[in-house]
Amino acid sequence: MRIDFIMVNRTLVVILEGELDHHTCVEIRQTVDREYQKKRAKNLLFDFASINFMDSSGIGMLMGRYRSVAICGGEVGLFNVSPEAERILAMSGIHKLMRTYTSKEEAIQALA
Amino acid sequence: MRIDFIMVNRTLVVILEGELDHHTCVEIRQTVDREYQKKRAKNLLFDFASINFMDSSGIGMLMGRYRSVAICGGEVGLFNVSPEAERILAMSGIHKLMRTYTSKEEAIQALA
Amino acid sequence: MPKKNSMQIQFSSNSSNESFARVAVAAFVSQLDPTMEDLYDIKMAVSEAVTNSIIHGYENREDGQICIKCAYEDELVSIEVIDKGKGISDIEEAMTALYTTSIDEERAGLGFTVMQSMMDEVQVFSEVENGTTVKMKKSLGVE
Amino acid sequence: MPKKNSMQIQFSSNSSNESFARVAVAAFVSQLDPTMEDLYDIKMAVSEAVTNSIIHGYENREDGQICIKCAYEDELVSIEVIDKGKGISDIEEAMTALYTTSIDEERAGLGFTVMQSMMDEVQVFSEVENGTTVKMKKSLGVE
Ligand SMILES: Nc1ncnc2c1ncn2[C@@H]1O[C@H](COP(=O)(O)OP(=O)(O)O)[C@@H](O)[C@H]1O
Ligand SMILES: Nc1ncnc2c1ncn2[C@@H]1O[C@H](COP(=O)(O)OP(=O)(O)O)[C@@H](O)[C@H]1O
Repeated sequence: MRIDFIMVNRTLVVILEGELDHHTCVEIRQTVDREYQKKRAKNLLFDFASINFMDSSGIGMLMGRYRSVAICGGEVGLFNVSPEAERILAMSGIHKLMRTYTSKEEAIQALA
Repeated sequence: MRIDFIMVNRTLVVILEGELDHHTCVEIRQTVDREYQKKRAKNLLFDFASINFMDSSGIGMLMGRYRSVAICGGEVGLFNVSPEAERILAMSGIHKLMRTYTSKEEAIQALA
Repeated sequence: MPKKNSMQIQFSSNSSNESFARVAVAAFVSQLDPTMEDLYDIKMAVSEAVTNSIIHGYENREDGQICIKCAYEDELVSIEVIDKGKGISDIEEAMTALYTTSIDEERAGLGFTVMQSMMDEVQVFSEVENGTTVKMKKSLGVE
Repeated sequence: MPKKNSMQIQFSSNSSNESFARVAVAAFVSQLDPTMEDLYDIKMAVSEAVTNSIIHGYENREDGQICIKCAYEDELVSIEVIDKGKGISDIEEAMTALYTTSIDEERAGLGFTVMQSMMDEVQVFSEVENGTTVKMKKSLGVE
């Protein structure tokens, strides 16, 4: 699992590379939460382009981030979501809590 | 395992794609021998560009082809050999029986 | 290609083995030349069952053993994920969507729901203090 | 990453499982983040041992069982390939380079030579009519 960050305005962009399962989500959760606090970010935006596997642990991780970001008045967004990842996102009903954007630019603008 | 053939003069070029182990070598042996006879070829030239694994079964398969081709007065050659495949080829001493060429063109010319 | 084959893997309840389990099952099922989508479905279902054994069955202890039995006959793949962990007292309740007993872990309560939606058949056998077996079946190339 | 982990796989002596065995062991050893070369070496050694069990141990019958035990502790990987096949009467002779008992199969007689050159240590235990166990060890990242 590789995790990279870019800060755009008050949105922390999280670039994930690898497989989203229970094992990697434990690491992602810690690393993202630390960076979110350190950067005093408002919103979280996940780049899913290099996610080549995801199970329901990924849903749990996203819901967890939604809860902590909501406390700070921020939003969570996703972009570059593959059709495979989209299937489990749709199944989980998580779209009620966070939007999937078609591009980074669109997301940054919407979250600003 | 995918096996493709091109006939150039009297040399049958065998393009292999996949892993060379005991399981796939059984298939390769049958397919190559059949095509060699059908095409009345003299030489056999293996393109190793898309071989991503090879163990000693590959050596046995090459030695077997060497024997049947030698009976018909032909030669066996290899090209596009990766450093990994080269290690086991060198270990086996098979270079005494067949040459590794740097390109298809060089091989075709030498075998003509 | 053989039209009948079976294998079995055993490993400790260490979360880094979740990925190993998926890859091993996928490598085996690949012998049937499945579609990418079928393979992804099977990896998801295996991942959910193995994760449950680690988190719930063994409550994150790393010294438990998990066994996966995998077999196919023609296009029918069957997979069993077996743990000797704490077991489930009410299986029906556990299989309800969004139901989870985890508090500190961030669980969505969707593990069984994913298994059921990815596979054609999911059966759960469990005995409290004696472990859980999840049996799943999927016919490849069938909608 | 755990610095100690173990797994075990069992499968029938079908030659299409040679590839499955390599992938499963490689997926497990990958937890240690090995170099591509070390991983390739291990795949070769496993492939040779499993092929021997299929061809020689079970003489190409597909109903035999092969077991691979794999473990690591820090950087030391150990792999056992076990069959219950016909066994080897003279292990020293069998391990000689270019020695082979195959006639119809095209064998180079290099299986054990490859295992020894890819791994740091190779031990063979065998009993006629009772099977063969090949134990191999390799320290990752060591020349
Ligand atoms: N192997 C298992 N051993 C013990 N309990 C289990 C096991 N698998 C599932 N459970 C129980 O069933 C519940 C629902 O499981 P699941 O649908 O996968 O959701 P989640 O894993 O997100 O909690 C779990 O919270 C747990 O209480
Ligand atoms: N698992 C095994 N069971 C029985 N005999 C074996 C086994 N492994 C190796 N042998 C014997 O040792 C010989 C040498 O093996 P090897 O060096 O791998 O060469 P090859 O497989 O090309 O014959 C084999 O020909 C066989 O007689």
